[in-house]
Amino acid sequence: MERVREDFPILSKVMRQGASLKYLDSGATSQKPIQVLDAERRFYTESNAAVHRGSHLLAEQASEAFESARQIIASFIGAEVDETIFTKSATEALNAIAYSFGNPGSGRLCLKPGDKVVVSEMEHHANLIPWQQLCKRTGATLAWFPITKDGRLDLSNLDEIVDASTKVVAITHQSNVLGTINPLEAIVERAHAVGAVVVLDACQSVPHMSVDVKQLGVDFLAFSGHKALGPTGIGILWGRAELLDLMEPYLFGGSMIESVTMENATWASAPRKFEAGVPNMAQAVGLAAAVNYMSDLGMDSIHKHELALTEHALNALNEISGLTIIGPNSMESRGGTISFTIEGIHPHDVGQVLDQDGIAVRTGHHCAWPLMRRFGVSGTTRASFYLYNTIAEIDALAEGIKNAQKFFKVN
Amino acid sequence: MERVREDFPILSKVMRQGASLKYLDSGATSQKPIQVLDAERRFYTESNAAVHRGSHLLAEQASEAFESARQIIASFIGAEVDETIFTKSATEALNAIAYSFGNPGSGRLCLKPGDKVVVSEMEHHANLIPWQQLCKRTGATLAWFPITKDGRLDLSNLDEIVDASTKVVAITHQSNVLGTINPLEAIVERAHAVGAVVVLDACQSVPHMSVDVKQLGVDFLAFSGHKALGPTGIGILWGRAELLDLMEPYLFGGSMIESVTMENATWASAPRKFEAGVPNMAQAVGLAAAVNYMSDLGMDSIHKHELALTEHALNALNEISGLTIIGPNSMESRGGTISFTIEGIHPHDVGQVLDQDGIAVRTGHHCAWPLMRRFGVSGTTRASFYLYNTIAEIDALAEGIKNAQKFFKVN
Amino acid sequence: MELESLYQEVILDHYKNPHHKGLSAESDIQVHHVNPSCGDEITLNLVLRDGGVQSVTWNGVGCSISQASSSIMSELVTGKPVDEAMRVLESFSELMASKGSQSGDEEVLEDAVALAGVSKFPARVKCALLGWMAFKDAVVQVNGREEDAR
Amino acid sequence: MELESLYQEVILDHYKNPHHKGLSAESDIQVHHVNPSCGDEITLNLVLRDGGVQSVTWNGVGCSISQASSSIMSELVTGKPVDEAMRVLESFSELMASKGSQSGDEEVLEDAVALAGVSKFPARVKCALLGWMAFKDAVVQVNGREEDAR
Ligand SMILES: Cc1ncc(COP(=O)(O)O)c(C=O)c1O
Ligand SMILES: Cc1ncc(COP(=O)(O)O)c(C=O)c1O
Repeated sequence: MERVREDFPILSKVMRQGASLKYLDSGATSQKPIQVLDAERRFYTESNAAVHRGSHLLAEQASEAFESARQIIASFIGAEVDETIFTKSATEALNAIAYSFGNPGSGRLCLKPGDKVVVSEMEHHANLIPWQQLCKRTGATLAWFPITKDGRLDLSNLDEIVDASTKVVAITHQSNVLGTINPLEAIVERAHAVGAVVVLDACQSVPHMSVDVKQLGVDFLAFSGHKALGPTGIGILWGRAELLDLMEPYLFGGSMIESVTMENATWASAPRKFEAGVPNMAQAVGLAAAVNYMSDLGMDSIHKHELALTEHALNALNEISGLTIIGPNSMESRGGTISFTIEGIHPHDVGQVLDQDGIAVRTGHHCAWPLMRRFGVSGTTRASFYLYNTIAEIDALAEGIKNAQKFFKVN
Repeated sequence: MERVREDFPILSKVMRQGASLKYLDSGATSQKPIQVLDAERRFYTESNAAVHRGSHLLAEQASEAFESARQIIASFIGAEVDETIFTKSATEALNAIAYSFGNPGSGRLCLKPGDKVVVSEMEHHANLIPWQQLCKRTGATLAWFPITKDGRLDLSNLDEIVDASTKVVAITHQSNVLGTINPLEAIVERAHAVGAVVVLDACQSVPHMSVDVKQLGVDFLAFSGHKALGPTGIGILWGRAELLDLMEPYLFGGSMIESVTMENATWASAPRKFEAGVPNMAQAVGLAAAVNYMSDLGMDSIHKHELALTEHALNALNEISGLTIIGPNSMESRGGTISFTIEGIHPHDVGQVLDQDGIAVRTGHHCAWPLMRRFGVSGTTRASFYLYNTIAEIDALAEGIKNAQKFFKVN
Repeated sequence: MELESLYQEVILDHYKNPHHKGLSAESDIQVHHVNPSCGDEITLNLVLRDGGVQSVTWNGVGCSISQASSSIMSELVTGKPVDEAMRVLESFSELMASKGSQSGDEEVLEDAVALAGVSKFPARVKCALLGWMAFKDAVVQVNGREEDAR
Repeated sequence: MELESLYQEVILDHYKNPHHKGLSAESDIQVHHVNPSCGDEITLNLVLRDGGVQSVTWNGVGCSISQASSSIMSELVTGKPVDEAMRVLESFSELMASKGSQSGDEEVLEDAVALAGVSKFPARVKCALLGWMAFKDAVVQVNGREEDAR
């Protein structure tokens, strides 16, 4: 992991007052290695043309580049290639599923009054509001797993919450606030026992650990490219072939059709059905390069590196008086995202002082407002780690927090 | 216009058998100048962070880059900055409007049984199927302007087609098949007289001529970045502020909210309301660079250049016996897109022979299947021009067509 | 020149004079297939008798490759036991997927080996397969019906 | 060091000892504003009397900048004619939009000039404006009601 930093030009950027950048905000978006930028540029300068539509050589090469990107990304998550759909983001992927589940054309997958959707209190807004809206459209009801005070899913009422009326369980793999890695096995087992599908928000897991859709046993999975070393403007929606088959598309236009008259249209099969229009070709190629970059390092090495950083960080932060970790305060089932509060200093002010030293953290509700209410805070400061982070950066974080306490005279 | 070719590295690519590339497929997607690729790379290597969410310096710089991109693009089409929304494509922009118009939360903009949506028989699938689906969801009916045999909108029944029940008129500015530029004035006037909104598909106009939303008097406009020298994975949705205000969003998630509980959410105002999730930041910055590139050349010079190419092409093609132009066969109200058929040779085969000489054209139905039926053809061959094309490339096209006729022994 | 290797004389002949084109009055089944990326279509009538392909007739619009390929296909499968016809189809599909690396088994594919060059042009492979996929679909549907009847 | 120019003593004082914090029992109007990007909130009670601001009281959670700014704002506008209070607000908005290029008119803005440094940090401008925008909204709503009543 030592040499990876050279692949990320931005990491040598000089920040305010000559400070070096310590980027601890990969949970929001990751930085990109030069290999990803080069892959995108190569697409534009060597094979840019609209895919799937032309018989000329450039169009052939563009299609080849785009479809091999799909293949690479599918293999990376253990999926079939035709089950792997390019969207613009994880947000779009989750909304796409919710729209399908509200369309009567999706047959038995379409929700109706009396049906239930289950989420959790730690969901990102992107895996909460689409379901609220789906319930509003269909008359289904929304229920959720509460969160324990150490930031775990409270599954004590699993069988009551996921009951026979449940059609969808939509849950995050790893919390973008707490770092908690959720125990999927019990949830998947119960959901399938009652005939519900499981939608996994894997935004915070796919970039950081080995994820295999078949092994997890889920039915749908979404993640964003930009959090996984890839370009902005791309996400992945994966779904089981037999479910994608049943589902109505939600974006309509070119390339997703089988035939069209003025009054009617029929659809191509997946993945095409869910990719209306000229797709985000360069971004797909860029994300494939990102995936190759991670595979070359090995997801297990990446995960190990991040766990080492996290353990070091927990130790360092726990030594600071007045600091409270929001989320699991141990290494058990957690990833490299740590949220905390500092007594007497608002997260915004903590972030500002850290920024002065080039330390980039996130502050606020992290698009998980209900979770903030659960913990009775208006926001937290969050540090999140990735493969390019170092122990020294974490020491700088701890030091920075102490400086903030000195500055605001709270310690 | 002579020197622009140097800015497009792909144009010097060597094709099959040593032929040089003659790229006559910009109607599908345009090539990108190096300035656009450099702007995207600069974003990634100097200011990549999630916008709008962080108080650290990188996040500030990313927000600044993203929001000034919005400003540049808004000015380019004469729009207000808060009316200018980033989508992934024109397809997404058009679908977004259609979803809003099917959501009861959008109040008087929501369609109901008895309401009418008017399109034309020359629409791209992206400006047809979303309206078919909206009608299906709401019980509204779809009507359309027919096309005359020289490829013009038949507006002889304008007042009957756009009647008092009409709520939406969705029309293309320039046909992606015929090259026809549609007369908007009469349509806009009639639509507004009956209280309907006008949605303009400007995919084929914004890249090629000066477009000012206020002057056109339309209510919504959509175009794609990738056809306008910009990156893939970005499009623009423009709408009048007072209409955007009424409209419900269609993608739900982070950054588009005002407040969120487990059961409910309220929305931020436009443009934020329509941009859920971490946006396509690098692509927005790239599209702004593309817009600057066009502005520097001047839209009028670009348009003049393309008209000269088109006139030359019409003359050259009309000399070929057995060739039929599908669409306007004169320079009146038309842009640089020419569709044609060759007696005795299927478009696929024409395209193949041309490809052999490095001439990239598009063949097939061009995502306008109903229009093909109108002209009784299964497809056409289409050549489409942009600022980097030359007279010599058009001569090569004419020569290539004659070669195809020789090869297939039809002349 | 690559063009001649793609458009061999055999192909142009079949294109100009397609065999079995024109739909039979009767059939066990009629199928309709389209190539959504270009709009080409084929309608195909199939008659099976005693486990063999008694007749394949078709109509449709398409490029030289799709027309010639449909013509060659119908020549090839007519009169063959269904099993054997399906093996020919397999062999042809494999050739089309070979990206120019195979030249095809002339014993099995006869005139269809002339289409080997198509496999170098990914965008044209679908054209060459249009008629074959329609035939396959027709066989599957007839067999399905018989299973249902049992 | 930039940090001190952002967090001037005046600000830290108002933060530790905010003025007019704690909602009045009665009010002409109560408004609630949030900063959606960070979740900070303010509830503000306004009492107008004879064309003047009789009382502004507020409660809420927020960072030092938003708390200090709300405290300073309520000090500044209380007792002023509404017109004049709105002019102070204009002047403050302008200062916040200045990206560090203005230092603010001390005659008009008094303690609020201490917030000039905030304008260099775009992400914090919203914090500084939270209370002011709530006040503005409250005034607009009361005036709107009076118009309606006419
Ligand atoms: C007229 C027209 N409308 C809509 C579209 C759809 O654009 P996109 O595929 O970029 O979403 C296109 C291009 O394919 C077009 O030419
Ligand atoms: C857990 C989780 N889900 C969903 C999202 C939404 O991802 P995006 O904004 O890339 O669509 C994020 C990131 O913001 C996330 O952390």
